[in-house]
Amino acid sequence: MGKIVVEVMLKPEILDPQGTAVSAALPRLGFNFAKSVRQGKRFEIEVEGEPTPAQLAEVEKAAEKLLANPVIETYVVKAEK
Amino acid sequence: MGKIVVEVMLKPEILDPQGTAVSAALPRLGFNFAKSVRQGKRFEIEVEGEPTPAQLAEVEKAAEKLLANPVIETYVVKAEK
Amino acid sequence: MKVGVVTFPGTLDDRDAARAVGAAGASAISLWHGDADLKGVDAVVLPGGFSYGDYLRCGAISRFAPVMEKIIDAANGGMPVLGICNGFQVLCEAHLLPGALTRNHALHFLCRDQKLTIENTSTAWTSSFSQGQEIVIPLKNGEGSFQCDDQTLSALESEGRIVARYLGEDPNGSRNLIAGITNERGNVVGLMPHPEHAINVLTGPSADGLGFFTSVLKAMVK
Amino acid sequence: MALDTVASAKSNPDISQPFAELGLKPDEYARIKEILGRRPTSSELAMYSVMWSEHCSYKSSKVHLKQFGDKAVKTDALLVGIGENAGVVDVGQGYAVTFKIESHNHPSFVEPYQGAATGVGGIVRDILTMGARPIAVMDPLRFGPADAPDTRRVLPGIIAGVGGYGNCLGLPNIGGEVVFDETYLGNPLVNALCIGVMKHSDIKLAKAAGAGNLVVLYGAKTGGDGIGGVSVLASETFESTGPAKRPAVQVGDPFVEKVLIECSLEIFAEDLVVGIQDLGGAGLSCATSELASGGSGGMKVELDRVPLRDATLSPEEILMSESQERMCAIVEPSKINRFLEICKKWDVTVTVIGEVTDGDRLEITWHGDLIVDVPPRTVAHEGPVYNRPLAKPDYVDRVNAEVITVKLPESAEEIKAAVLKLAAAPNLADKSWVTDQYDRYVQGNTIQSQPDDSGMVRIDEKTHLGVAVATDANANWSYLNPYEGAKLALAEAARNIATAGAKPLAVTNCLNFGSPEDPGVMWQFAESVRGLADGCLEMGLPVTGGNVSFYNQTGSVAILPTPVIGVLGVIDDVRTRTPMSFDRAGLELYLLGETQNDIAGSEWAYLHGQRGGKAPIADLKREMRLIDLLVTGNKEKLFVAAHDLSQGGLSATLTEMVLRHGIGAEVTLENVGQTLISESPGRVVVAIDPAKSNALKDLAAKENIVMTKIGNTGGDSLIVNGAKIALSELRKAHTETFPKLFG
Ligand SMILES: Nc1ncnc2c1ncn2[C@@H]1O[C@H](COP(=O)(O)OP(=O)(O)O)[C@@H](O)[C@H]1O
Ligand SMILES: [Mg+2]
Repeated sequence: MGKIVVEVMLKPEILDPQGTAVSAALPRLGFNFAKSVRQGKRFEIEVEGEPTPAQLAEVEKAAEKLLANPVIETYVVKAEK
Repeated sequence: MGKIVVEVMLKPEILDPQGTAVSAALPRLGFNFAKSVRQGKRFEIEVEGEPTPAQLAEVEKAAEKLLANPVIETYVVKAEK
Repeated sequence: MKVGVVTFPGTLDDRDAARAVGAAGASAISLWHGDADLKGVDAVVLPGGFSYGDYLRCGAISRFAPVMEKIIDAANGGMPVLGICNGFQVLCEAHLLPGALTRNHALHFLCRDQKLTIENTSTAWTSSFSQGQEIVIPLKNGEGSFQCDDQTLSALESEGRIVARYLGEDPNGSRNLIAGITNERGNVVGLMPHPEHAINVLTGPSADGLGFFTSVLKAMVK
Repeated sequence: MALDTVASAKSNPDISQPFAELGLKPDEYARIKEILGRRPTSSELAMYSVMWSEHCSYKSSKVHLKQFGDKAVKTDALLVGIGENAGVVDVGQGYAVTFKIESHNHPSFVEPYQGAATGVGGIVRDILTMGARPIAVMDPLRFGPADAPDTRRVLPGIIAGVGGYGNCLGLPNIGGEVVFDETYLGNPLVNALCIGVMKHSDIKLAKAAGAGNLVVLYGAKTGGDGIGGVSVLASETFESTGPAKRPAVQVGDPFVEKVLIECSLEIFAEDLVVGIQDLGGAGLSCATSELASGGSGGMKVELDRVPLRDATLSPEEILMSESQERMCAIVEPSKINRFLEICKKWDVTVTVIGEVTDGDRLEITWHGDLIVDVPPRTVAHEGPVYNRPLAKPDYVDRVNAEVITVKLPESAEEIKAAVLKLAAAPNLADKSWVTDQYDRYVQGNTIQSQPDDSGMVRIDEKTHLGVAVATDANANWSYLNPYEGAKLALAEAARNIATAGAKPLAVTNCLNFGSPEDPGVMWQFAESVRGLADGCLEMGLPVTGGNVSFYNQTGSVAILPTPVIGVLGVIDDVRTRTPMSFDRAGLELYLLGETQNDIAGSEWAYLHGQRGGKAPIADLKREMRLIDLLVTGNKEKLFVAAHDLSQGGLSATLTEMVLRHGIGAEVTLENVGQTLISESPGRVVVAIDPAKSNALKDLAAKENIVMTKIGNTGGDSLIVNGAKIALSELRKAHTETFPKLFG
């Protein structure tokens, strides 16, 4: 069984309230490593067999149409392992 | 500037209504590639300079303490690029 | 009798909780998240809302507020603590209660008048009810689905730590229709529905919610 | 691009500037040059272009909206009138209430969730700006056909957005509308209303007075949100704007807004501001120019001090940014420390960006260079005014002449089928799928919300004083006759307040129309405004504010004229309100008001594909007598329940009443088809204890309102002239529609 991953992040110019909240919380807990944090979504899609290029192209389409909102988000599609 | 990524997913035994909803929506849009879908979170953390092992260890701690809830979630920390 | 009501940034139901405390005959003392000071209260309510916007996970950020350290200590010492909705989520994140609250199975925020049965009347917050009593109080949340592993679930069930269960159609996908649970000692209770919005029939679906607040008064007198 | 300063505008006067791309007409650009005596700098051009856009300047509507002032009744209840962020009315006991509706239509089509969410956020800040604590919201919405694929994209997102933002602010949602029509398919309407309450002495105004006072920006940091959104999104149809021109969507952060509300209320409570303005459309351009213009005119701002989310923003972009959750206050220097302290307590970003001067210019610098030097009134209040051509469109006489031929139910089977069909029609079906996503309990003061005729909140827990608000629009009638349509919507909203026993007090509105450049649309608009102004004069109600949304059209097809009218009323004791339904058997049901052959524009005609004929003519004198009857009857405790008749007529009203508490009714109607289906205005069904029937008769006679006994309550069915519909079957029809459509 194969896995395709879609990572969806807000475009850099779009406000990310969740990322901002996390970035503000980290130093309060004594973590000072972060210059900024952005929070996005990760979809793990299980497919039959090894992901094929055709499948990846389909996932790309699904990402554009359903998994991401291209008005405010960008996405990356990857075959995993 | 470097980037550390934390991927957080619900444990397999925990109900994932978002993933389930995506899985159900895909075939309605004519996409039939997915055997199952799980939805999780992706944090992109910007750090000063290339991520160091010490930094990664700190992020690991932050993931355990804040970014993920180990009761229901698992996480992976990665340096990006 | 002084009952503390905590305000985090983004807390919404603090005034309602204070009103309910007052209606039950105690005085409500407001506690600020940033002050590690319980002001000598006898019990604490963590009210509903969207503390820190519910960003990251509900309750995940509030759980680290200075006031929470004191509350965790006090709860471990036996002080009655009630977490309602977001407060329940905070208690789980703080590990005062087991499990976690996740996205409603239908993915929508759901606000409705909810029927419950009270299944444990020996906690600090439920002694005014009778075993098996059916009540109606508002349920309103987006992440109210109680989840935990099988082992925790069977412990909760066998130890009688399910405080309240949803009646009728499953509102959110909670395991075993759990609406509220307690810790082993019975002083800490987490409840997804909102008793503070049901203290009279003018502004709520019933006055059933008042029982939670009168219970704690009895517990403190003891 | 090099910084364009006032100095370079003088030394380099002839460069060509992109005024047309920014939505300015050549003569508007010429006027800016005339005002300044030179070409504008690029920052000045940015400011003028957003502030002179239709959305901000009301350039096409101003000449008509004037009537709300000219025709207004003089009333002491009006504490702040049109022109401020929101009007304020006196509701007694020292309380003042402010309420207003705004539209966020176009952004909600582009990004339904964020568009609707930021719509709620914007109107809440307007209310907060007046010095009030926001206490409730409402959301009148319009969508394309319920079963259209794009409605399935747009509606769930908009509902989730309204809920997501309002719930997180802790504002109970106490009402709204969900209406479907083809014309809204590419132009959904998202109108949002907010109500706020304060003591009289707490009212705040948008004015920058007192030289030396500080200009303070607080709230969220400024990013590239919705740059040009005001001028581009709100002022042009999508047809003329390709994707390249589509600006960044604004994303709201309700958590920041919630904190901003609490922080601001604490600041107000300590009386730390001289003037205050929210940042909405046109962002800092609007806030600085309006504050300066509202005061004596002089203000200096150091724009480089504005905290940024995106360090690469240019001064022009900072001036135009529509980042949400920001406020601008004028603070005396002696109070600034306390102001900063409160912001710190709430973890709110705050920056002093300038000061009030004793001059009459708004001067903005960027790292020391002067980039804006303008008379603020010319930006904020003296924009262009158009008296646009208007002409009655051809369709009006044509559709008015159509005769409605739709068959009305007669037999028992037909009656049953009609009641069920109406109960299940998307426009009339149970809206719980929507309202269950909204918190109606928070704050603990909600007395009425969906499915009541109006929303009602308690504003004083000790005295039980409360206010009720209803919004209404009947676009079908406005299409047939915009003048009467506006009056009828006003009457309906007022009636929806009165059924509960509250007395109507003030009016707000949101006027949603197509392109003002179309003379036919302009005529619809002018007629609607004239109708509303005349109606308010006749009913003695002041218009306290509102909003205009133009360019709601796809290609050459405009939306139905949709003037959404909000009416606010007062009730002295919320505990005595009349509920919308009965909870017991053995009561008598009366229909108050007369039923005429008003099938034109009705839901029944719409369901049968007919939208011609003539709209009813509003009889506001009679409406006022009916309102009197309802308010007096409530005081005298005559009613167990009272429910308004509107879309879907008596059929819809009875359906809603019997399903509310699961108590049936049996009614017998003369001329049953028409009585059940017609949508004649000015009607209400009341349920009373039989012992009160004489008192009701006397009251109705005194108010000269026709009253007809139609039946009794009880049983587990709705029985109409022998046609028996089990409540279970009726409930199924009524509640199934939305979950089936939207999941
Ligand atoms: N349809 C209308 N009826 C009455 N007043 C209106 C209408 N449209 C706009 N106004 C008033 O014009 C003023 C300016 O409106 P607007 O620019 O929308 O204010 P803001 O920017 O504060 O939302 C406000 O006082 C508003 O109430
Ligand atoms: Mg405003």
